[in-house]
Amino acid sequence: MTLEAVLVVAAALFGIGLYGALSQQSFVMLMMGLELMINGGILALAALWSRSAGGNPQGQMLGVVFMTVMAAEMSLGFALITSVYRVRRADITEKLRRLKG
Amino acid sequence: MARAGLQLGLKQALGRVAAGAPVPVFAVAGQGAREHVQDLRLDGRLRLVDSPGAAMVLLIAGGLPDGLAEPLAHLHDSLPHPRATLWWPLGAGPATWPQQFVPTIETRDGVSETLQAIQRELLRGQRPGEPPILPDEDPVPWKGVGPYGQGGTGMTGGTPYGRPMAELGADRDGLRLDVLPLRIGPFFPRFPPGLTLDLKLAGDVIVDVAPVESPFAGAPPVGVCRAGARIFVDALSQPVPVAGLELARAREHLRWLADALVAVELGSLGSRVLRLAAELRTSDGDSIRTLGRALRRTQAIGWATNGVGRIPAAAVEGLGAGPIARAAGLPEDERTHDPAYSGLGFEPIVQRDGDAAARWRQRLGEAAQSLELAARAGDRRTVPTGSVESPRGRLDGEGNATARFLHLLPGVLQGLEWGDAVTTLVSLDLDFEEAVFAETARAGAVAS
Amino acid sequence: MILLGPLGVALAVFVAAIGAALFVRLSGDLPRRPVPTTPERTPFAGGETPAVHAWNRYHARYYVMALVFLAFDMEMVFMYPWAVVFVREGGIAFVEMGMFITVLLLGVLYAWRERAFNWA
Amino acid sequence: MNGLITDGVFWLFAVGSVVTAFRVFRTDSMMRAAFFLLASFAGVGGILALLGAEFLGMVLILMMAGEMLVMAIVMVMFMMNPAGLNPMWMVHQHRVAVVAGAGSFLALASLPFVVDLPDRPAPRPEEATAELGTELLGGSMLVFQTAGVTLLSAMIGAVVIAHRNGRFGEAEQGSLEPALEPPGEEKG
Amino acid sequence: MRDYASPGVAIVAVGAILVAGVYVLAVLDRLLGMIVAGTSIRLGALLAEPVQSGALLVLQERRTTERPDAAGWALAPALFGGLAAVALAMVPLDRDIVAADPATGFVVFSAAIAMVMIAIYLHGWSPNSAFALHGAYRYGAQALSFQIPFLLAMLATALPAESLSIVDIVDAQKSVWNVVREPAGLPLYLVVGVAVSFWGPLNLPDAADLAGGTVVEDSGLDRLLWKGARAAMLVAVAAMGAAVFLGGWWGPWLPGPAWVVLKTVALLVVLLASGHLLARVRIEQFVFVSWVLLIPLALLNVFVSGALLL
Repeated sequence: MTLEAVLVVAAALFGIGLYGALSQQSFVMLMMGLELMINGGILALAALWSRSAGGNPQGQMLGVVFMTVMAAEMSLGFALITSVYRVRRADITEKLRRLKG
Repeated sequence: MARAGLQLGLKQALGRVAAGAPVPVFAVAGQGAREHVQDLRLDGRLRLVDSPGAAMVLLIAGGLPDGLAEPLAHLHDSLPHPRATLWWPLGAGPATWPQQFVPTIETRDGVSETLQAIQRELLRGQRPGEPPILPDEDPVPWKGVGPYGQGGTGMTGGTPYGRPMAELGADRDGLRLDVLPLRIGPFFPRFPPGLTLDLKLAGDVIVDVAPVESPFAGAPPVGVCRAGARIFVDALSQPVPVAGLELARAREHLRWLADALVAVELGSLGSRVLRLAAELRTSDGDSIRTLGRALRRTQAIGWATNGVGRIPAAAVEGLGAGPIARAAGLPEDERTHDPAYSGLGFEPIVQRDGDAAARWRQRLGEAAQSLELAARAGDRRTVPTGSVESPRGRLDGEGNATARFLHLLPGVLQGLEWGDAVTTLVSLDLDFEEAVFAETARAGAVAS
Repeated sequence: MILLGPLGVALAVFVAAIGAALFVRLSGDLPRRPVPTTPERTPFAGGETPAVHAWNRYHARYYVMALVFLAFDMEMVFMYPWAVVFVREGGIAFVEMGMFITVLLLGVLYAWRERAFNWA
Repeated sequence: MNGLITDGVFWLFAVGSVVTAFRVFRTDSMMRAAFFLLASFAGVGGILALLGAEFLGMVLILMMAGEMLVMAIVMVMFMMNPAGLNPMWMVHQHRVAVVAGAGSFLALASLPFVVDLPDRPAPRPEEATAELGTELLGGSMLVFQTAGVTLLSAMIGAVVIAHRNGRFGEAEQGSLEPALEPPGEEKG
Repeated sequence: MRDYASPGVAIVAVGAILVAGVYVLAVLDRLLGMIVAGTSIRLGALLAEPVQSGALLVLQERRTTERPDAAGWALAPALFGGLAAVALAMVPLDRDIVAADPATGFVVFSAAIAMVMIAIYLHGWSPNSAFALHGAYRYGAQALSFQIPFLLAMLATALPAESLSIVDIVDAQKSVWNVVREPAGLPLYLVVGVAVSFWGPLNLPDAADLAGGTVVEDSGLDRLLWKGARAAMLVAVAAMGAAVFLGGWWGPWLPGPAWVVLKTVALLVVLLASGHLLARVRIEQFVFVSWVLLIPLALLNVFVSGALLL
């Protein structure tokens, strides 16, 4: 379990997340992509904290902040999805664009 | 070979152990069977279960009209293998469902023993489990249709795997999400026998509800009148002892309570109530009052029922809805018109709130009051006037309180969460059997 | 297993329990049985057959509460390490966490006022 | 030997995490998608614990269990055909997305081999939780309090945006929008 | 480095305790039910019944529905059981008798409790049956409401120990048990403990008004595993309560493990009795009370017990 190996895994998670966030039409699936990107970020952060930053507690702190950001993002994201669905009955991005234009 | 032998040996050993287990029974109560099925709960040799998946034996008690044959066949086929069926006629006529599945027996004590014997034989392989009754047909042919042969078209269309998907519908929350159409009954364990509801659910909230006409209603009786209701039906046409009538009323209320307690997860307390009902004496008024206090402590009259299913007095005025009306504050009671009661100083008890808790309190109060009346009644007899106050309200040749109340049900249940809806429904104490026999009694009176 | 330590043991217990349960379930299917017929596979609705699939866009009436939960639950992440150093750090820990929680409770208070904890 | 087992467990988590992450976008059922994502998070949580960030790993699993349940609930609410009874394929600009995903993976994965990362392992992972606590109350106090305010605004924002103030009355009063005319006495 | 047993020993020990615990729970529950019902108690039948009913379920075939999520259906009871096993593995029988005592044992236990909601949601979702689905969503509401009070009620016990390890938490109770230090802690923990394994008044997902809820379509081994896992979870909750609130192995005269068992059984009796003595709570009410009453109360408990420590 080398540092490089962990970072490659983190990169893979980030890449899949990016793919999902760009390709998915549905809002909720799009958010799953974002979550996965943050997931990869947390992993990379922890790997660097453990192997390269000498266990600096700020590294962990940053991990906690990532999680907080994720929670806030999800909370607001879902609220927006609900609101958009309520007002425009749109559940995929294209519908929203069409309604706007 | 050795492995097969080991498997067989293990199976036999387990079978010997399991043979002594309480028999899991899914019981269907037809006409004349409600009390009998209820009393099975007191028998340690059996366990009444709520879904066919949990059962080993399907017990059909009393008479069931033809209209129930198909749901019954579905129910039968839902039991896991190995399964068996037992018909307990209780004086009912011949059954309309496939006879080969249904050995019959008569007496009360025989039931548990027969059920145990059936279980033993099933587990030891001496008796083959019953094959399905219904043919292996899909509700809609779907195999091979659609892009993956799953039977659907597009993303939401078609009948994937034999059924369509639910469709969008309006909702009070402004979110247009799916509305699930669902028909529940007639053997749903929390519903009174014979009740089937056509529901539309958005999430767990009832958007729309319509009672399906009961297979009991409008058909001639297919069994004998159940013991608890008989005296009230008799009182329509002939004088009956007030003491006996009131004792029967208290007993009916307690039997209702035993069922209602199961619905709020207090089954063990329900068994205690059931035993009290079976051995009820006119001197048991204190036991009922103690019970009332216990129910308040357990919060059965409390957080489980407070404010649930409120029915305003105006909605039920003049319906003769008995305890439902009195729980809402209407002093409607047929007994006030009966000269036999006026000498007893009878005053109807009433509550104010009209919610499920009020109905629970109302029935407990009435049970205690009935015992007092029975103690004071001596050998007074009722005067038949063509209508009787049954434990559910006014009973006459036209029908009973349930029949008259049924059209209000949608208004009462709409907008309730499913659990609250069941609590409400249970607190109403609907009964489709009473009316059938009341009509027969009237027909008999006209004929003679 | 030295490096994995107690968490490794917990993982082993977890995997073993899941494995055992799945094994028991699978071994119960070992004797070949006839395929159940369609009526035998009907979901239970009291004897009637369902008209549509039960899976639907389920209107979870508590979705606003769920969103409040998402944010409020995060407070636990901060409270765990806080609890460990609480006695060491003393008053400052008390005050800081007190501020943090008070701020979050304002959110709960607001959600209560907006009836977010009632069925939509 | 010990290193071997640790490596084995790591690769198990790593492969599991990546495969489930990929499956999120390759399953028809929304419920499965949400729980695949949870599995991916749980795998990462396991790797975090292996790296010595035990607290962070476990807390990630703890938090994600709740978040993914909410995710599943919301997905089932707002996705048509949530159980994937019919095949689901709702993507756009697919080729671009694949290229971007693969490209970002290659770029990021090559970074540790290109950049020379210092080799300074964490000295006392068992003290990590306490260190985090001290950091929280000391050096990162402002971050901590800011997180509180952020969460508060997220909560209030979510309630404001998602909630519909009972325009049609309370939950316990009828579930249909009221009729235009006042309701009759008793309608069937 | 923290204490732990070798994996083989831990698996066997936790498995044995789990099975024994489930059996004791089944007997106790039945006994309490008989006392409340007022039935005469025959000891032989009482002791044999759980085994007999278990054997019966083993011999019954599994049911399936028209188009279930078969993998989810298989996984849910196994996951639930696995989580109960992990939760139980965190409970020390004595200072040096523990299956695993990670430095974050407390968080591991909480994570197991949090994952339970996934197992139950999965179990209710999988059969594609209306009653099961409603059960799943009810537990969703229930779980999202009790999660925070549960974690907070337990968290207060970590303050005096200055550690998230369960052994340390028990160790810190040598002079005063946590039940005395934070009086609101144990009642809160028991309320949410009942909710976690959905027993009695908080049996909302598998409720009688849903004809069994998430378990409605299960038969045979499915049903056995599900009921077993649920009972195991209740045992784990009681055992953890005994450890973090009632001082675990601390106590006069008897050896440590005996105390742990005694305290666990005592808590089990309280938890099980609630099932026979309290009516089912309405879900909407539970959500409301959890957020408006239990969470502030749990926070108050944390801060008051913290203030007393300073």
